[in-house]
This record gives sequence, C-alpha cells and structure tokens, in this order.
Amino acid sequence: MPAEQLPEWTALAPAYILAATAMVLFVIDSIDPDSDNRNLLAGTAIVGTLASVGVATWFLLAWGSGTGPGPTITLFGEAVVVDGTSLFFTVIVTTVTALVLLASYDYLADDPHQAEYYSLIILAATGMVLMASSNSLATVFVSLELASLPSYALVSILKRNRGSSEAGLKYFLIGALSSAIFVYGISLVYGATGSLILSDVAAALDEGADGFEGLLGVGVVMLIGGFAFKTASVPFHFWAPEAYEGAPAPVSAFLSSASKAAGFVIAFRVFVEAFPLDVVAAMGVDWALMFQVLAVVTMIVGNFAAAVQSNVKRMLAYSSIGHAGYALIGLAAITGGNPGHDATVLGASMMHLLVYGFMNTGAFLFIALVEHWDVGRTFDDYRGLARTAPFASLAMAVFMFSLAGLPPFSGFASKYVLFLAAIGAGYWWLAAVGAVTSALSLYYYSRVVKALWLDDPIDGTPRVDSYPRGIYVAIIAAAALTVLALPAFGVGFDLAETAATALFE
Amino acid sequence: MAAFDFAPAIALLPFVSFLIALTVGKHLPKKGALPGIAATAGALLLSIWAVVAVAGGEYHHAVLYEWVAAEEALSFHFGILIDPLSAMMLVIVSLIAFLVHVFSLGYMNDEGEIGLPRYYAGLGLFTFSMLAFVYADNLLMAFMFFELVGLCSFLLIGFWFRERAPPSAAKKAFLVTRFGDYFFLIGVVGVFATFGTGMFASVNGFESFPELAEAALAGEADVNTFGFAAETWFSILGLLVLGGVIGKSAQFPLHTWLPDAMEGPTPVSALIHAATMVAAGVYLVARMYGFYALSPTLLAIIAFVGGFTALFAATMGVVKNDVKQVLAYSTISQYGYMMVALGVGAYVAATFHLMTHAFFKALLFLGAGAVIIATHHEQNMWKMGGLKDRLPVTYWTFLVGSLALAGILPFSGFWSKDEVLYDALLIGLENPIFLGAYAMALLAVFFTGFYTFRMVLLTFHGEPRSDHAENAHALGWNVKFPLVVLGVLAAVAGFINMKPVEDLTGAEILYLEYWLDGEYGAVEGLTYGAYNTLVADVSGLGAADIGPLLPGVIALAVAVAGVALAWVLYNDPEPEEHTARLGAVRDLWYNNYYQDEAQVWLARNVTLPLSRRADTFDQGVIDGVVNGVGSVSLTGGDRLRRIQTGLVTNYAALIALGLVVLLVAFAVVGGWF
Amino acid sequence: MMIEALIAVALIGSLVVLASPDRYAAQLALAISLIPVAGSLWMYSAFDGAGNALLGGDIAFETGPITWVEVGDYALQWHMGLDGVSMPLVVLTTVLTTLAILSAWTPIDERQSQFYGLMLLMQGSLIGVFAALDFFVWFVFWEAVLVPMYFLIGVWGGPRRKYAAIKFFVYTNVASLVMFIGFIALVFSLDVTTFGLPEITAALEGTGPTPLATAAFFAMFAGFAVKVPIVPVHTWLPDAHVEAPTPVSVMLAGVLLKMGTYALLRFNFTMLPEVAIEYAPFIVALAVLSVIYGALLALAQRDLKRIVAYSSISSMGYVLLGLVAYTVHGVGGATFQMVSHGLISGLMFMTVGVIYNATHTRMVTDMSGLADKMPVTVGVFVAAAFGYMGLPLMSGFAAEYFVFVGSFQSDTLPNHGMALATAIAMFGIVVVAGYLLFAMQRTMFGPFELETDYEIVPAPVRDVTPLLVLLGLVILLGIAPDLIYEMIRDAVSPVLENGGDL
Amino acid sequence: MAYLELLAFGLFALVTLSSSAGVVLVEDIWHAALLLGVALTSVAVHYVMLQAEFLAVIQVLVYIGGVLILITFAVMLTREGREESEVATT
Amino acid sequence: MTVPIEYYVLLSAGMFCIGLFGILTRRNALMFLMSVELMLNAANINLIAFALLHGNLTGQTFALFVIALAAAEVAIGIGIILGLNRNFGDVDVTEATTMRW
Repeated sequence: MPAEQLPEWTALAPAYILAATAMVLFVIDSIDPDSDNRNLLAGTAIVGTLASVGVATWFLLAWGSGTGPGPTITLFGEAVVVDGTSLFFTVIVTTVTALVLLASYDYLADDPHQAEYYSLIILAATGMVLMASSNSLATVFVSLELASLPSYALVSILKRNRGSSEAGLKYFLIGALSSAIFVYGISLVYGATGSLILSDVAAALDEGADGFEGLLGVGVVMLIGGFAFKTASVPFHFWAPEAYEGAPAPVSAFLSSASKAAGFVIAFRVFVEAFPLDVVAAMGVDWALMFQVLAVVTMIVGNFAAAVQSNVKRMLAYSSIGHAGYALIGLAAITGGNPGHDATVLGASMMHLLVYGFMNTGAFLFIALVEHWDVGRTFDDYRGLARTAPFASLAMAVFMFSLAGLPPFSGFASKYVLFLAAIGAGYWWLAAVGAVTSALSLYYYSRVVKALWLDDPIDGTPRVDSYPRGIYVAIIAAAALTVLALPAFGVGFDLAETAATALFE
Repeated sequence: MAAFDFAPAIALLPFVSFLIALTVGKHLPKKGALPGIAATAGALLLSIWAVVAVAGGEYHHAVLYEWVAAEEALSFHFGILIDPLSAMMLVIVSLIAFLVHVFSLGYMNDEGEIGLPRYYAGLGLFTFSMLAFVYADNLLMAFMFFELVGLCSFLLIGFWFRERAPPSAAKKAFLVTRFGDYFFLIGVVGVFATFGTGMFASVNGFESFPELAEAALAGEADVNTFGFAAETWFSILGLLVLGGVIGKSAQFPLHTWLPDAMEGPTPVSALIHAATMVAAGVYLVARMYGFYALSPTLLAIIAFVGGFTALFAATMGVVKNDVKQVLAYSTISQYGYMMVALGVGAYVAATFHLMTHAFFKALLFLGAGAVIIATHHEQNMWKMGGLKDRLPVTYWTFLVGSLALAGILPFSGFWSKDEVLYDALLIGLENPIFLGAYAMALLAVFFTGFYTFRMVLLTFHGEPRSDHAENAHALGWNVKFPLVVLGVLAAVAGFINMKPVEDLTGAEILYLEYWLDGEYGAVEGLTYGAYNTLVADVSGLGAADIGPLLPGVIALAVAVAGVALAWVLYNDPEPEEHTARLGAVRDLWYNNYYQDEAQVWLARNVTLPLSRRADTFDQGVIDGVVNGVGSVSLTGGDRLRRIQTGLVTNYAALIALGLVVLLVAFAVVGGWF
Repeated sequence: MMIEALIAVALIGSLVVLASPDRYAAQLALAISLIPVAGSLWMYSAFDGAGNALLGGDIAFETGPITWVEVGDYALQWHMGLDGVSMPLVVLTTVLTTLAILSAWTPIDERQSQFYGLMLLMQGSLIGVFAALDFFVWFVFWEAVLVPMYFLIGVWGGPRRKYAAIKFFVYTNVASLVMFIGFIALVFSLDVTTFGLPEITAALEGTGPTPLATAAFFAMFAGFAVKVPIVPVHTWLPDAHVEAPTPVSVMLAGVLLKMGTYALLRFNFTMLPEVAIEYAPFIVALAVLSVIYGALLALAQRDLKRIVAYSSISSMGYVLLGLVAYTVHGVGGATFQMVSHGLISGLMFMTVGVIYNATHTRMVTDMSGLADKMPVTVGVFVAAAFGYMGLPLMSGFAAEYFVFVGSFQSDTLPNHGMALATAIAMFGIVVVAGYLLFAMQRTMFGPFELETDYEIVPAPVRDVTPLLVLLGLVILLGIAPDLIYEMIRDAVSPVLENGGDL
Repeated sequence: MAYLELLAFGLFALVTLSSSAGVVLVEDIWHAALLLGVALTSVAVHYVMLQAEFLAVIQVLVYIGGVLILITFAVMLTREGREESEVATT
Repeated sequence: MTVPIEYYVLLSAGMFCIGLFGILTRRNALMFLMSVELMLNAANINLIAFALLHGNLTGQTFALFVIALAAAEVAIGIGIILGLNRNFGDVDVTEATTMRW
C-alpha cells in the first residue's frame, strides 16, 4: 500500500513503533526483573528499531519520490509535523540507534541492568524522533527533555564506574542548566510573539514584534544556547568530552551521533520556520551571524583540542564537537534572501549529519570493541591492533578517513558539498576555517590509523581474546554505510535538499 | 651509387660496433676490438670516399631524421652536412680512431686488461659521437653529439674505475666541460630563439643562422635580438657558444680537466685529447665561422684566449715529469694556436693546424703509450732514458712527431704553426690589439721547442734510469703500425699548404686553402674566401702586406732556440733536473699556476659551504616553519583544551559567560535595547 | 569507457590483491597491473585527440558528462576524457606502477598483499586524476591518492616513516583544501551550471586579474605548489622520499609530483592565463629559485636518496618555468618534462633501491667501488644519472631543451626577462652534474669498500628488468620525442591561444 | 484595587527574590531546601495573581509535595552517606 | 492587567539570575539542582504572565509541562547524584574531576 494512502495519524509510525518497543521492554522487565536474557531484550529492541528504520525509510522515500516535495502532515493541533526533514532525521536517529543496540548486545553482556538500558535507549530515541517532528516550541522542549533525561541515565548507567557517574553528573548538571536557559528563552519568545507553534511565531513576527525586539533577541540567544547544548557546540560543549569519555562507548556513539542530529533538526526547524531570517534580521536578531560565530569557534576549539588528546575516545569526543561546527555551517551560511541557496546549504548540512551519523557511530563502536577487549584507552594502547583485528581496524580506518573528509568515503562528499554550499552562499571564510581545521583533523585521525596499522605493539601483541559478533556486525555495517553513502550520495542529497526546500516554503 | 648514400654509415658503423661490444663483447675474440677496427676502417673508407666526392665538386646535405616535427619555423632535426671542412675532419677522426683501435690491441688486449668490452664500447660510442658531431648540419645536433662526446670521455677516462684517481679525473673532465656547455646550451637556445634555425649552411631551402645574422647586421633581415643592438647580441651569442668551445678545447680557464684526464688509458688520451674531442671545440668555431667573423670583439677575445692559453700551457709543460702530462699541456697549448688563428680570421691556418696537430699529437700520445707499455706502465720520464736503442721504431716516429710539434722545418707542425703566426702578425700589424696574441703565441713557440725536446731527451736518450726502462720489452705490429702511419703523416702532412714556399716560388701549391676555399666544391658561403670577406668587411679587420718568409724564419729560429736549450740542458746520460734554477716560478708552473687549487677552492670553500648553508637554512628555517606551524597548532590545541578544567562549576560559569558575551555582543550589534 | 575500465581494473584488482595471501600477492598484482598497461598502450596507439580537454577540440575516449547529483544550481558530473597532455601521463602511470610493483619484490617482505593492493589502489586513483574532466570527480581522485600513499610510506618506510607519512598527509591535504576553496570561490562567480572543467574554462575566458581571480589563482597555485613541490613549500618531499620504500618513492617522484604540475597546467595556466601573465615575475622567480636552490640542497646531501629527492625539486622548477613561458615549446616542454622526469627519477630511485637492497646503506660515505660488485646496476645508475643531467638522446635533454627554447623566447616577462631567467635557471644543469658525478665517484667507483657487513652480489634479474625497461623508455623518448611530443603540442597549442596575444 | 494588587505583587516579589537569594546563599543545605519551599510557594501566589489558579495548585502539589520532598530525601541520604563514609574512613 | 508585564519580566529575570548565581557559586550538587529549579520557575513566571498578557492559554499549558519535566529532571538528577555519592563519597561537584582537558 503506498504511503500516501495511509491515514494521517500513521505518519508518526516510527515514533509509535519505538514507543511501543519501549513499552514491550518494560513489560518484559516487569515480568522478569532480573532477566539477563540478552537475546530477548536486545532482540526486541533491535527488531523494534529496525522496524522503525524501515518505516521511516519507506516514508522518506515515498515522500521524496514525487516530482516535488511530498506532503507536510501536521498532527495534534500543529504541534507535531511530519515532513521530509523529520523523516530524514528519523532515519538518521533510528539507524544509529539500531547500530548502537547491535553493539550493546555484546558490550553489556555482563551488565545487570539490561532491560533498563535497552528501554532507556529506545525512549531516548523516541524523544529524538519526536524532536525531528516537533513543530511547536512546547513539543520541542518536551521532546528534548524526553531525549535528554534517558540520556543522563544512560551515561551514568555503569553504577560502579567513577567515570560513568562523573560523566553522568556533568552531563546532567550542564543539561539542567541548559534546559533552564532554553525554557527561559522559550518563555521570552512566547512573550514576544504570544505563540509557541512555529508557524504562528513566524506569522506574529511578520506583523512586527511590538517593541519586544529586545525580549525576542534575548530569547533567541537563549534558544541557541539550548540547541548548542544538545549539539555540543562551543561554548555549550563542556559536557561533551567528559560525557562521551565516561559513558559506555555505545552510549557515546548514540549521544554523539543521534542526539546531535536531533539537536540539529530542531535548530533547523525552529530557526527556519519560526524566525525567517529576512524578517528577524530586520529586527536586529541576525541569528545567522550568531551561528557563524558559533560555527567558527566550534570548529576551531573542537579540532584543535582533539589534536592534542592522548585518549582516543576523548579525541573522538572533541572531534565530534568539531563536526558540530561543520554542521552548524548549514545554519550559519543561510542568507535569507535566496531560498534555493539556503536549501542547498541546509541540505548539505543534513547530509553531513547523515553521513556523520554512520561514520561517527562506527568510530565509537570501535572504541566499544576496544573497551570490550579492555586493552586500554590511549593511542599507545591501540598500537598494532590491526594485526589481530584487521577487519575492525580496516573499518576504523574507513571511519577515520571519512571523518577527515578523504575520498573515496562519504565523509568526503558531505564535506565537499557542505563547503561548496558555504562558498556558494558567499561564506568562503567559513569554508576556509572548515578546510583548515579539517586538514588539522587529518592529523589526529591519522594518528589512530597510524597506531592501528603502522605502529608495532609496545609489548607483544595486544590482548584480543574475542571477536564479539554484535559489535563486529555493527561496525562492519557502519563501515558499509559509510562507503555506500558515497555512491548513494546523490539520492540522499536530493532528498535532503528537497526536504530543506520544503522547510523554507 | 653515390658516395653520399653511405654518409650516415660513417657514424653508424662505430655505433654498431659499440652495440656489439656492449652486448656480446665479452664472448668475442679480442673482446670487441675487431668489430671496432672493422667499423672504423669502414668509416675511414667511406670518409675518404666522401672526400673524393667532395673533391669532385659536390657537397652533401640531407635531413636524416626529424627529431621534432617542424613547426613554427623551428626545425629540430638530425641532418648531414658534408662539405670540405667536415669531409676533411671525418677523415682525420676516422683515421685516428682506426689507428687507436689498432693500437689498443697492443696496449690493452696484450696487457691482459679486464673490462675490455666496456673499453671498446666506449671507443665505438666515442667515435660515433665525434663523427656525428663533425657532420652535423645544425647547432642543436652538434650540441647533442658534443655532449655525447663528453659522456664518452667520462667513461673512457674513468675506465680504470677501481682506482681513486681515474674516476675523479673523469668527473672533473665532465664537470668542467659541462660548465662550458652550460654557456653553449644557452647559446644554442639563444640562436634558435633568435634566428629560428641552427643550420650551419643555407642548403635545401634552409637558411643558415650565420647568413641570417649577416643579413640582420646589414638590416636586411628581421630577427629577435632581445632588446640589444644586433651586433651586441650576436657577440653575446657567440661568446656563449664559445663557452662550450673553451670547455671542450681546454682553453683557459677551463683547461684544468685535460691534464687530469691523462688518468685514462693512453690510447684514449690519443683519441680524445689529441685529435678529436678537444678538436671538437675548435672545429665548432670553424664550422660556424661565418657567425664569428661578424664580430671583431669576438674575434679579439678568441685570439687573446688562444694566445694566452698557448703560452700559459706551454710554460707549465716545461716542468712536468710525467710524459703524458707534458703532452697534455702541449695539447692545450697547441689548441691555443688554433684559437689564435681563428681569432685573426685565419680559417685555413686553424684548420691546417688542427689537421697536422691531430696527426703529430696522436703520434706522440701513441708513442708515449708504446713507451709506457714497453716500460711496464712507467710514466715518469726520470725513470726512463736510453730507450732509443731498445725501441727504434718508437723512437724515430716519436722524434718525427716531436719535430712537428716543435715546429721544425720541414715537418708538418712547422708549416701549420708558421701559417698561424704569419696570419696573426698580418692582422696584428694593422690592428695592434691582435699583436699581443701574436706575441704570446710566438713566445710559446720557444717553450714548445724546449719541453718537447726535454721530453724526447729524457725519455729516449741517455742511460736507462730504472729497471723498467732497462728491461723494456719489444712491441708488436699493432703498436708499430699506427706509429708508422702517423709518423709518415706527421712528417709530410704539412706539404699540402706550404705558404712560404708558395710565396717564394709562386707555385700554386696551397691545396688545403683551395680545398677550403671551395675550389673543388663547397657550400656557398662556407668557404675561406667568404669568411675572409666577412672578417675584412663586416668586422673591419685589415691585414698588413708582408711576405711570409721573414715571420717563418723568426718562428723557426725561436723554435730552434728552444730545442737547443733543451739539448744543452738535458742531452746528458745522467741529466739533472735544472728546474730548481727557476725558483718560485718552478713551483708556480709545477702547480699549474694553482689553477686547480683555485677551482677546487671554489668548489670546496664556496659552493659546498653555500649548499650546506642552504641545507641548514632549509632544514632549520623553511622546514622549521612547517614544523613550527604544526607545533604551534598543537600548543594552541593544548592551551585550548585547558579550559576544560574538569570542574563542572567552571563549565557552568563559562557557559554563562559565553551566553552573556553573545547576548551583549548581539544586543549591541542588533540594537535591541 | 576505456578509462573507466582501466580504473575499475585497478580498483577491483586492488581489492582482489588485498584479499589474497601474501605469498601470491606480488605475482597477482603484477599480472593485474599489466592489464592497465596494455589498455593504456592500446589507448595510446588508438589516440585520435587533437584538441585540449579544457579548451575544446577533439579529445579521445570521452565519456559523460553524466550528472550524478545536483548541488543547488550546480551539477556534479562524471566526465572523463584524454587529450595530448593527459594521455602520456596515463601511460606513464600505468607503466611506472607495473615496474614499481616489480621492483618491490625484493624490498617488500612483509604484508605483501596490503602493499600491492594499495599500489593498485593508487594507480586507479592516479589514472582518475589525469583523466577526470569534472572538478568533483577530479578532486575525489586527487584526494584519494593520499590515502594509499600515507600507508605505503607509513607502514613500509624507513625509521622516521611515521613522521614523514603524517607530514606528507597533512601538508598536502592543507594545500588541497586551500586550492579547493580558491577554485570553488572562483567558480561561483561564474555563470555555469556544472563543475565541468571545460565549461568553467570557457566561462573564465578573458578573465583578467580581478581581485577574485587573483586570489583564486594564488590559492590554487599555493595548493598545487605543495604537490609539485615548488620552493618554499617543498620540505615534505625529502622526508617522504627518504622514508618511503623504493617502489613508493618511484611512484611519488614519478607520478605524484606530476599531479601538481598537471594541475597547475590545467587550472592555473589554462583557466587564468591573464592572471598568470600578470604575476609572471613572481612565478618565474619561484621557478628559478626552485631550480637553483633545489640543486644546491641536493649538493649538500650525503644520502643517495635525498640527493635524488632534492633533485626532483630542481627538475620541477623547469616545469614551472616552461609553463609560465606560454610558448608551444615552453608549455609542451614542461609537459614533456613531466613524463621524462617521471621516468628518469623513477629509474634513479629504483636503482638506488637496488643498491640499497644489496648494501643496506644509502650513505655516500659508507661505500665505494660498487661498480666492481654490481656492474649492471651501476651501469644503469650511471646512465640514469646522465639522463638526469640532460644527456642528449635521453628524454631529459629533450624535455629541458624544449623548456629552454620555449621559455627563452617567451614574452611573458618584459624586457626579455624570460631569456635572462632561463639562462639563470639553466645553471641547474651544471649543479646537477656536480652532485650526481660527485655521488657516483664516491659510491660507484674507486676501490671497493663498504661499511655494512653484507655480501654484495649482483642484483637479481627481476630487480634489473624494470631498470632496463625504464632506461629503454628514457632513451626511446630521447631519440624520438615526437612519440608523445606531437600530441602534447597539439594539446597545448590552444592554451597559448587562450593566453591572449602571446 | 490596582494599588493593592501592585502592593501584593511587590510584597511577594520581595519574598520570592529574597527567599531565592537565601536558597543560594545560606550555608546549610537544610535551610536552603526550606527556603526553596518558601520561594516556590510565593511563586504560586504570583500564579494566582496572574489568574492561573490551577497552575498554582499544581505548583504547590508538584513542587512542595514532590520535588521538595525528593530533595529533602536526597539531602538526608547523601548526608548520611557522607557521615557514614567519614566514619568509615576515620 | 494591573501589574505591568515588565515587572513580571524583571521578577523572573531576577529569579533566573539568582538561580544562575547559585549554580556558579555552590559546590553541592543538590544546591545545583535547587538553583535549576529556581531558573525553571523564573521561566514559568514569564510564561504565565505572558499568557495573561496575550490572552491565550498556551503559556499556562506549557508551564504545566515545564513543571512536570522539572520534577522528572529532579528525579533523574537525584539518582545521578546518589550514584556520584556512592562513587566519590561526596556530593561536591568539584570532587568529580577525574576527566579533564
């Protein structure tokens, strides 16, 4: 049955499926609280997530298969919307979730709180899917919290691990602060416009802000703070290195890929829909300029700090901050005057997030594998791993080079298009900063590859005692996606651009 | 069947022998000598045939191969030009090459050398390159084979590579000539850029660059003179090409490689340094004489360089102890005479001396080689002596050669050298500036006579002064045959152009002059007469009008004086060195005026430190900047990450600070309040 | 489809070799690499292009443009084709790769399958670089070359291989990105709908030295200069060369450096001739500096490989000099020099490698009289060295001569400055002779001595074979430069017309 | 009326702010928790004045009844924990 | 509306700043939590005040959500703080600095 003929309420099916999966997991957990039946728990979670991936992909392709953009379906009094953008990000989030769940199967083999873990992940994923579909500042906030709260718990799920609990604390505290700022920002925007529905906000702004420009401006900056927290952009990034480092690696993967993408989708939607740049810039609220500042600072801080890390996971954490900077170009390079251009920029950013989702998840899952082996965390500990684990190391090399933006991997194409779009919009200097930092990133990414492939182990061969199937499958799948995204880049970018175009209409 | 149909084979035959020696040489009897002899004999016959054909009134030009297909009037091709000059040179080169091959049978094969295929391959390639250079029809081709000649000299001089000195000498030979060739190459490029052609002769629809230059000077042709006046530019070009000439013909100051090059096997010395490679430079000037004749400045420079070199080298020859060294310096000196001749417009005299010198110097080298074989590779003259009786054939031929070199009537050297001096005097009397060149050349005659006979006396006369000299062993036919042939030639070759005799008797016996003047056949414009006109008309060098007798007598007297002094000092069964009497001058001469030291100093104390400095600079500064950028980035990154203090309170503060900064900044920018 | 087929063979072959056991990897890689050789030689024989790939006219084996993805108003396309400039370079790539693989049999004794797989991967990318006519595709291949190179240096290199690999990697990558931004900024100022190089070139025709064009020109110039490399951005090269294993040095010097000069020709000098001419004094100065300074540096080295490495800088200076001359022989000679230097420097590195295999040292001071022990190898070395010095009838002379003739009569500098610059640059031929002769004298000749404790035996046939093949090619091109020079001239002539009234 | 309302606002604003300040300023965490209760209650009063009586009720229920109890509970737990650990370590 | 909206905005801003001040100065994690509650309440004041101003219930409804989520946040936060207490033996946020730079 074609997707168009389904009733409207089914448009949120990916979210429903995830929510239902979470419920099933709760039920299982409540029937047998001490279950360590990994197959059942992880299986349920994965099946549910994959179903969600399938449905989301189906919807997305159906949405983008027509001549123009597909329909924009709004539900619950316009509080929730399903369009190309939301489906696009739903695909990102659910795919990453599926990969993470797959890897968790082995990673958490000895953890006593399996059911909690899986249900928390699924719940967070649900929140993220809802973030992608939020069409009102209220739903934005609620779904953001729905995604955040399980994340806090997930980061500190290793109860006996000091790192995990420290990471959880920091993540939570900064998160709480940020959400306070964010909600205060919402209250100010509401004050200035009298509405929380994005399109209504835009409509209100169209008629002028009634002397509330100041409030609006402060509100917008605070909103940006909230988004910046979620996307780990400087200066709201402080939680990220610690949270990613301390959290179990699959959770780090989940947070740095899915959560970041979800943060970006609300930023995209809120700023594009609610604050049309040409309108608000006239009021002195040039948010594109703010994002430019943020993008530059984020790219620089993330990449430079990553360059000097000795702990691989922490390096990846910083690199993920750097990538937030690249993705921010999608908002920073919006000009407001030219919807075609802006859609290209935004689409490029979306595409980068998609590709980034694959490669970054893969990279963190490799860390998960290494943690599983318990060989250590520093570059030195990684030396010579390629001898004993060539396939995983090959995949890691793919991730690293792809993250660095080298062909023939998809990270190259997405960066290429992103810089292209930025230069096209006239922001060549943004692209220049991106390019320079990206070259620097090559240095630290290649250090990983060097350690894996070029260096000899410090003493003997590293202790690699098992080849956990789940993590391996997840890593190989992520690598395959990273590579295959290049040939499929055209399709993906078309979808992203169409979705972005629809956002601007 | 015309003689010229086989012209390409003149050069290609030795090339084939090169290939044979290189590939299958070690399986052949005599290790490649026989193909070499056959090839050079063939080349010789074909060259003689070509001479006969030219004498029949023809010349030959053919484009053999387009190196780069012609385009925009720039033609890079290989072509053959056989006119009187090149035909004569072909005969000389192939003859000497043939004789050297034969001689090598005795010198190398009989001595049980290893690596003979390499030796004969080198000889073959050398002969090939030289012959191809000789009949090249354009400057580019000439340059290319000029360079190949240099390569071969490297290979042959360094033949005994297992020792220290020969490779070093080989390196020096190539490097110093390369330095000259650098200028030559600029000249070649400049000629092509200026005239669009490097042709020596206007034949077959080509225009030659000397004629274009002449036309340009006359305002009849338009060429790119690169912003200079035409005459200046042509002088510059000529000088640049002259750089190659000075290098290859071992003229001051690029002569230093030649004495060192004596480290090569003696037959090679004979081939390379007597008759061919060194001759290449002078030949080149003769080949494009129409161009040099256009500029009085150039002519004066050539004459002066030649005169100075002639004297300069002769003085150094006076004190040498190694028989080959004496010959080496005499070679440099004799080429100086040729340069003098070319400088004063005496095209015939230069060519004449080139020819006679080829014969007698090859003879002397081979003779020295024969002595060296006989004395079991002894080269120091003070350890010889008394060889006259043990090696009669060698002695008599060597003596002929020495007399020719010293310029004693009636041996060939006298006639040619006399003509050089005579012509120099003629020009010099009219244009005093050339008189200096003449004076130096004349003075050199004295030294020539002296060192030549010092050498003869020390080597062959007196008592044997070493066991080797005492036990000199007999020589085979393959050694004697070339000596005899060359001995005859050295004695009689002068008769083809006896200027004083002609003057005295009025008989028309200046065969060489007629030959070069196109009496028998030549390319128009490439004749002695044409050049003479150019020198007189364009360069404005007039000639005095005096007979050749008096100058001849003077030259002869000076030469005899030199010989006589040598006789007085060294005709003694136990000769003394006598050089101590020269005092400081002896050291100066013995050390070659410290020329080598100067060049070594230049290389070791200027170039090398400069390059070391550059290397230090490169490693330190340039690479330092690169690495510096890297470490600055890392330091920056390290500083940057220090804001991540680990204290969540600080994070909150920084977030708040960031927010406030953003708020304030944008509030100000946006004018919110 | 021939080009695509060659690339596909190389890439698939690379995967096959990567998956094969170490024991057969070398043979397998050699066999696979022969297919592109045969293919490219067939293409060479069937070559019928007379135009310039960017400026129009017939080009050979063209495929595309096929639109792959639309980015905003621009289409990224697959577009391949060969003209007289790229055809010889493609042949050079395939031939050199095969020979490099052959020469790797002795020195590479671990992880063979990975090594040969990467070599083939690099080959495929290099073909792509020379054949691509769309910026995106070109850039993909351009960057893709870095990855195998990084590993090849980093895994199989010398003691400081990691430093060298990362330096090479980051340095050239920074350069690529600078170039990328400059170029894209330029393109966006144009009225084009694709990144097809021909279209961009056409749109740029007549662009004077506007601020944007100038900035873009220098961004691209800087980017390519690193690759070439041109002084003062050359310092990655000696490190990379010295640390890389022999076959990799061969590829690095033989083909990778040509990527830079090729790109300079295609982008800077074909697309923005007016800017190039405006800033010719600067470019000429860099060219002359590269020649002389590079040669001086080579003179100061005591490691055979470093000597050859620095001499590449010198040789590449000639290419730049020829390019900026904007004459048929200048630009054509520069292109010819790319091929010629590829062959000769490849030959030099291989020979040094063979010597190293036997002696386990490359220091000039550690050995002497090698000619006694390995006559054929030393013979080839001597021949190669003379080729490097520009001995006539070897390709090096032809290339240098064309460049000199072309640049000497060029008008790009006022007051015949090019003639003077050429004359100065030509002094490089003396210095190159100096250091090569010095090195030869010390190492090859004299009494045999060796500091290391290794028994010297003549090199095996499989090591010598590639040397002889390369030497043969060098001589062949020296005797008959028109084998490629004719097509090169056809292809570069439009560049000069595009360059205005020069 | 209007003045009265303004006066009430001012009064409760003062209470709100001063008790809030007290929350962050007092040393003892017990007192801070209690002051937080005061602050939140006075906010509820503001809600009433803003015609949001329902929210005021919810505020009291959720905050005073839930959140504050939770915090108090946590304060007790952690204090105890610390004392315990101190005992354990000394 | 008798009390001008600006007053409410000022009140809420003051409360927000006090909360922020608390976060910046106090080291006890629970104090951190309480300060965040203050900030959230500040936002709520705004929302409700503006709901009155604009005459719609959106603000009030949203405030309801905020209250609910704040409660949930506190619950999660206390869980985390207890975990911290277990691992570090303290609720001082400046103790947990094993990861930095």
